[in-house]
Amino acid sequence: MRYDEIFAAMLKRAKELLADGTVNRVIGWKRGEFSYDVTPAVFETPEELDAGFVYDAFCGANVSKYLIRESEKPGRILCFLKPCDSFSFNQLLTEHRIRRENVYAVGIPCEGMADVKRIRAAGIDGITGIREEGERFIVSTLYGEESMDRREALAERCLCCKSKRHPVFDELIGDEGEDAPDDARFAEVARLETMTAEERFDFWRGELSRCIRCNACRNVCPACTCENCVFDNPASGISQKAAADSFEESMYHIIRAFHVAGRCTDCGECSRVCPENIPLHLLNRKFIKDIDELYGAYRAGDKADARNPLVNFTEGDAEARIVHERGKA
Amino acid sequence: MNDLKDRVLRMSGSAVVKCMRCGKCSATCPSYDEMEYHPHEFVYIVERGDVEKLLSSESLYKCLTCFACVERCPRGVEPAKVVEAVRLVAERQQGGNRLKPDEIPALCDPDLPGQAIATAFRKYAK
Amino acid sequence: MQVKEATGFVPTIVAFCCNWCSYAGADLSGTNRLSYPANVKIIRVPCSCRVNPIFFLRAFQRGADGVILCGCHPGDCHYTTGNYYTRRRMTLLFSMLDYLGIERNRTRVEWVSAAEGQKFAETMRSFAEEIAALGPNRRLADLRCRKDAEEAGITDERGSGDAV
Amino acid sequence: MQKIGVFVCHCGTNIAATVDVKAVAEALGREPSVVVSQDYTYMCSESGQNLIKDSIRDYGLTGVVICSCSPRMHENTFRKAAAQAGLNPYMVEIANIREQCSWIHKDKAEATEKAIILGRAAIAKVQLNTPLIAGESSVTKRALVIGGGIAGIQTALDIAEAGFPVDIVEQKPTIGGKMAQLDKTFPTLDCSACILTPKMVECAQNENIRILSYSEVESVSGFVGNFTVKIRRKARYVDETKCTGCGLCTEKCPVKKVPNEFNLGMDNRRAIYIPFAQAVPKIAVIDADYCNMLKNGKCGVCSKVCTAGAVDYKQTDTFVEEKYGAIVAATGYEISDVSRYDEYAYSQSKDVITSLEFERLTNAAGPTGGTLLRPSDGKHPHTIVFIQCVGSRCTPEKGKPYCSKICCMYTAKHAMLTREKYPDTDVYVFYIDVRTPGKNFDEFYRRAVEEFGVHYIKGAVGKVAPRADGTLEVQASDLIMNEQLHISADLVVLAAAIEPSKSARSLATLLTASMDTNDFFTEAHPKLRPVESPTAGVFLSGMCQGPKDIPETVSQASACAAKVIGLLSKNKLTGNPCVAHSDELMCNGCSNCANVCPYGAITYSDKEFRMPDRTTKTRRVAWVNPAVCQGCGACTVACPSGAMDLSGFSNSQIMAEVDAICK
Repeated sequence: MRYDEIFAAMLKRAKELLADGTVNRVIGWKRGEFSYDVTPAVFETPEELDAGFVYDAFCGANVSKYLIRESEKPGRILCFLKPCDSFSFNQLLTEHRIRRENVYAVGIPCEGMADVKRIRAAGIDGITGIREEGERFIVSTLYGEESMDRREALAERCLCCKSKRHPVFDELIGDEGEDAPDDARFAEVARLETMTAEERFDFWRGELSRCIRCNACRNVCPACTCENCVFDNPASGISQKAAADSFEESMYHIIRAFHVAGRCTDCGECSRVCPENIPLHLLNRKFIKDIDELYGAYRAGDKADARNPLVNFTEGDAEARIVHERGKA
Repeated sequence: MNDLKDRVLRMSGSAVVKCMRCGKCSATCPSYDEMEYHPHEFVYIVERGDVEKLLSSESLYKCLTCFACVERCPRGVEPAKVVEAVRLVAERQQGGNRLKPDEIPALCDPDLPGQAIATAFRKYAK
Repeated sequence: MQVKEATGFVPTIVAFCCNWCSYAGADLSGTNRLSYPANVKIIRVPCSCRVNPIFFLRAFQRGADGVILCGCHPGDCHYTTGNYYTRRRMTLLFSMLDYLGIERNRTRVEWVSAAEGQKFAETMRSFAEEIAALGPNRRLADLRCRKDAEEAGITDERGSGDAV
Repeated sequence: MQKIGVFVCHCGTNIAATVDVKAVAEALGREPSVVVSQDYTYMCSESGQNLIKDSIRDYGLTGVVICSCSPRMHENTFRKAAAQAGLNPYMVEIANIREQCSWIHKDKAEATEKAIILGRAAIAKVQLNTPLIAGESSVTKRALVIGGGIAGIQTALDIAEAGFPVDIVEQKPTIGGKMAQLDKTFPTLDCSACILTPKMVECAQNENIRILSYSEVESVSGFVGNFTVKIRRKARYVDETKCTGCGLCTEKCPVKKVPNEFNLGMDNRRAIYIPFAQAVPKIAVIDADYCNMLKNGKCGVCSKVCTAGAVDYKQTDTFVEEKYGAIVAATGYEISDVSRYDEYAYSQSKDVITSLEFERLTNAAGPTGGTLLRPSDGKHPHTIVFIQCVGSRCTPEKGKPYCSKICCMYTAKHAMLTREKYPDTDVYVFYIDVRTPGKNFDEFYRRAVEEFGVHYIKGAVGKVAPRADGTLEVQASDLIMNEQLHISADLVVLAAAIEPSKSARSLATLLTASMDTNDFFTEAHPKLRPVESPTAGVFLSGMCQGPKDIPETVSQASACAAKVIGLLSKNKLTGNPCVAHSDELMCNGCSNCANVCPYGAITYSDKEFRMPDRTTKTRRVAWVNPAVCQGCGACTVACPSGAMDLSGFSNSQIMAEVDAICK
C-alpha cells in the first residue's frame, strides 16, 4: 500500500473507532516545525484528527513507548503500529509496562521510512513534504520538487528491515507482511569485528567522543523505560549528568546498551534521534548478533512469553573465554 | 595421534567413545555369522586405533549397510557408519576397488535386479 | 611477589570471588601457602551472579588494570543457577568491551571450586602476568581518578586534553 | 557519621610474621571515621573478643573492622561478640589478611601494604553498612507429604512419631504405591506386602496422620514455615465416612471388564472397586469412565446393595485448604514406555512383559494367583529371557540417560525365584553390566548364578520375534563367546527404565522446586543436602529425587523426616538478613528479577503511588519475600533500573570496596 492509501485507511478507522466508543483517543503523528519533523501526538476528536493527524514517509517515530503512560490513563487508546513498532510494543507487553486492555492496536503495513539526513545529504534542502511515485520519492521543497530513488532516501534500518510481520495487533490494515529478517543488518557489526582492537577503539572513540549527553537516545528508546534511570539516580553510583570524560562517554553507552540487551528490538530510534549521528544501533546490534550466535536466534518482542536471553541460560552455554579465543586462530 | 583412526572418525562422524559395550549392534546384525569382526568389534577396534586390522578383513564387505545397528544402538554410536568409513578407507587405497567394471558381466543374473549391481558397484568401488 | 615490568608498572587487579567456591578456593591457596601476586585484591560477593557489569566498569574507571570474576563451576552453584546467568552476562559484556576496542584480556571469568587452591593461585598468577604485559589500562580509565596518570605517562587517547 | 573501630589480629605469628601489624593498625587508624585502631595477638580469643567488646562500649562504635583470618573462619565469632556488646552484628566486616595476605606473600613490605589496602576496603564497606535485623517468621507445625508410596509413608510416620500432624496426599484411591505391587523384596526375599501393609495400617491408625487419598495438590502459595496448599479431593462417588470397605458393591457391579491397573491391566476389575485387599483407606471408588450410572444414569446396583448407604452418584470434586510448615515431595516413579522399542515386540506379543508385570504374575494376589503362567495362553513358560537396561543408559533421543539402579537386583531376584519354584525352567539374563553395590547385593546376585543356575550372558538382545508356534525368537549377542545367539523363549521380561512420575513436573512448578532434565527433583546440594530441595521448606523423599531401591528410599524418607521435624520444632525461623529488596519507587515491574530468582522469592502486585502532582497511580512492583530469598543477588543485576539491591552486599558497598582497592 502507498503511504497515502494507508493514511486514508487509518483516518477512516480512527474515526470509526472513536465514533463507536472502542477508543477515546488516538495516538498518531502530527507535523512539527518542519514537514519532516513529525512527532507522536494524541488526538481526541475527529476534528483534531482532520486538523493534525499525518502519515507519510517521515513518520518513522516509534509510538510504542508513549503507550506506557497513555495506557495508564482512563479509557482506551488507538495506536497504529508499523511492524517494527509492534515488536517494541510486544516487548513492552512482555515486561508488563503497557496495560494491554487499554490499547487498541492496529497494525499498518510499512515499506520503509525516509531518513531526512540522507535526503539532505543528497543535496536537497528546504523540504516541505514527501510522497511516492513507484520506486521513487518525490520530495517537495521550497525550491520545487526533487525526485529521488527510494533506496537512496530510506533509513538504514529500513534497508535491512527485520520483519514486515506484526507479532501483536487487534486488527490489520492491509495484508500481513512477510517475516523475513534481513541479515544484512549485521554487516556493519561484522565489519567492525574484523578490525583490529586498535582500529575499533579509534572508531568508537571517534564516534562516542561526539556524544553531548543530550539523552535523546535514552528518551526515545522503547526499551529505556525505567521509572528512574540509573544515570539519574545518585544511589546507583554511576549517575552522571554530562559526559565529562572519555570514560563516562563509554560508560554511558556500554551500560545503556547492556541494559537494553536482550530487550532491544533493533528499532533504530536511538540512531535516528542522535543529533551527533553516532551509530548507536551498532552497539545494540552487536548484542543482538552475539546473542543470536551464542544462544540461538532471538528477537525481542517476537513472542510475548519469550524469555530474554539474559535472564535465561542453558547448561551448555559458551564460556566467557570464547571472547578471548575469538579471532585468535 | 593415529591418522587412520582420525580419518575413520571424521568420515563416519561416529563417537565411538560413547559405546558402552552392550553388544546390541551385534545382537541385531543379520550378517553376524558371515563376519570375522562384528559390529561391536569394529567400534571397539577403531576406538583402540587398530584400523589396519580391519582394513584387510572380509567383514568390510559382509556388512549389508542395513543400519539396523544404527537404529538399535542405545548410545547413538552408529556402528554401520564406522564399518562404512573403514571400507571407504580400504577402497580409496591404490587398487582398493572391491568390484571392478570387468567383473560385472559375470555377476549379471536375470534374477538379480540391475539396481543391486549398480548399488554394489557404487558401494564397492571408488 | 608483585609482577613488575622493567618499567616498574605494577598493575592493579580486582578479583571478585563468590563466597562459596572461589573465595574458599582463595582461602585454600592461602592455607597451602600457594602464593600469587600481591597486587591481586579480592572482593567477596555471595555469588558470581551478584557482580554487575557496572562493577567491572567502576573498577576500570578507578584505575584497575585488570578485573577477574571467579565463581563456582557451572552446575555447582550454591544458589543452583547463579553462575549460568553470570556466564551469559560476562560473555556479552566482554564481547562488547572487545567490540569497543578495549583489550579483551583485561577481563576474565574463571570457575574455581573450594577445592582448587592450586588453580586459584595459578589463575591469579597468569592473569597478573597477562595484565602486566598489557601495560596500564588507558582505554577504559577515568583520568581524573588516576593520581599516577601523569607519572605513568597516561594521556587521554582522545587527545583533546580536556581531562582534569 | 560512623565511628569505626579497627582490630588487627596477629594470629600468633601467622599474620604478624609477614605483616607489620602495628603499621597496619596505625595506617588504618588514620582512615576517615576510624576512632580506634588496635592490634592484638589473638582477636578470636576470649580476651581478644573482650577487647573488641570493650572498645564498642567505650568508643560507642557504630562499625567494626577486623583484620584477621578468612571471614569463613570467624565472621560469626566476631558478629556474636559485637552483638553481645550491643552492636548490630552486621556492622562487622572482616579484612582477610591471613589466607589472602600473610600466608601467600613473603615480602613483609608488600604484605603490609596489601593488608592496609584490604583493611581500607573493609572500612569503606563498613561505612555503608546498615544494621540488619534478621526477619522472623512463624512456623505452622504441620507437614504435607505428597505421595503415599513407601517413601511418603515412612516420612509421614516418622514426622507423626515426633508429634507433628501430617497429611498424606495420594492421587490413587489407596496409599501403598509401587511397593504394594511387588511380590518379594531383595536381597532378603521377604514378602513386600507383609512388610508394607503394617506400615499402611499404622498410617491409618496414627492420630497425627490424615490420609487424603484420591486427591491432588491444586495450588501452593507461601514459603517455608507458612505454606498454604489447596488440595483437590477427587469425587469418589462413595462417602468416605460411611463406606465400611465390605466390598459387596465390587462383587455386584455389572461392569466387569475394566482393566485392573493394580495388576497392570492383566486382569479386570469392576467399575466400582477397591484397588486391592489391603488398601488403605479401604474405601470403594467408582471409576466414572466406566460406571453406567454416571455415564447414562442407568444401573444403580452398587447403591442398592450398599447397606451403609455410602454410594453417592452426585458427589463432586471438593477442595481442602490447609496451612503447612513443610512440604515433602514423594511422588515416586513410573515404568517408562517400552513399546517404543519395536525390537522387543512388547506391543506385538503378550508374552513380552515388563518386570513390574512379572511381579504381578508371581504374586499370590496377582492375576494368576501366583503361578507363573504365560499371559498369552496360560501355559507354564520353560524358557525365560530377561533383558536388562531397556531404555536406561541411552542417549536422550533413545531413552533415559541414567541407570535405573534397581533392575540388576530385581532381575536377579526374579531369576532366582523362578529357578527356585520351577527348576525345569531355563532362565537367561542378558546384561551389559551387573551393578550390585549394596549390602548383601553382590552375594545375592552370585547366589542366583552359583546356586540357582541362572544363565547370565554378557551382551544385549537385538531382536525379539514372535513366531507362529507362540514362542519368541530372541536374537542376542554373547560378547564373551563372540557369538550371536538365537534362543527360543516362552517369556521375555524387560527391565524397563524407571522415570519420575508424570505429575512431578507440574508439582515442581507449583512448589517452585527445581528439576533436572530428567524430571527428577534437584536436591539443595548433591552431597551435603540430599533430602532438601533448593526451595526452603520443600523436602525430597524417595524416587522423585533419583532412582533408588527400597532400603535407600526408606533411609532417605527418614532423613527427610528428620529435616522436616527439625524445621517444625522451631517456633520461629530466623532468616538471613542479607537478602534482596526492591525499591518500589524505582521498580518497573518488568519481571526480569523474578525470571532469574531460583527460589521464587519475588512476587508482583499492583500498588498505588502518590505522584508529585497529587494524583495516584497504580504500578506493578516487585516484592521480595525475605523468608524465601537466599541472597544470591542474581536479581540485582537482572534489574535494569537498579531498584533491586542486596543487603550486606549492596551496589554501593561493593563499589566502595572497588574504589578503595583501586585508589
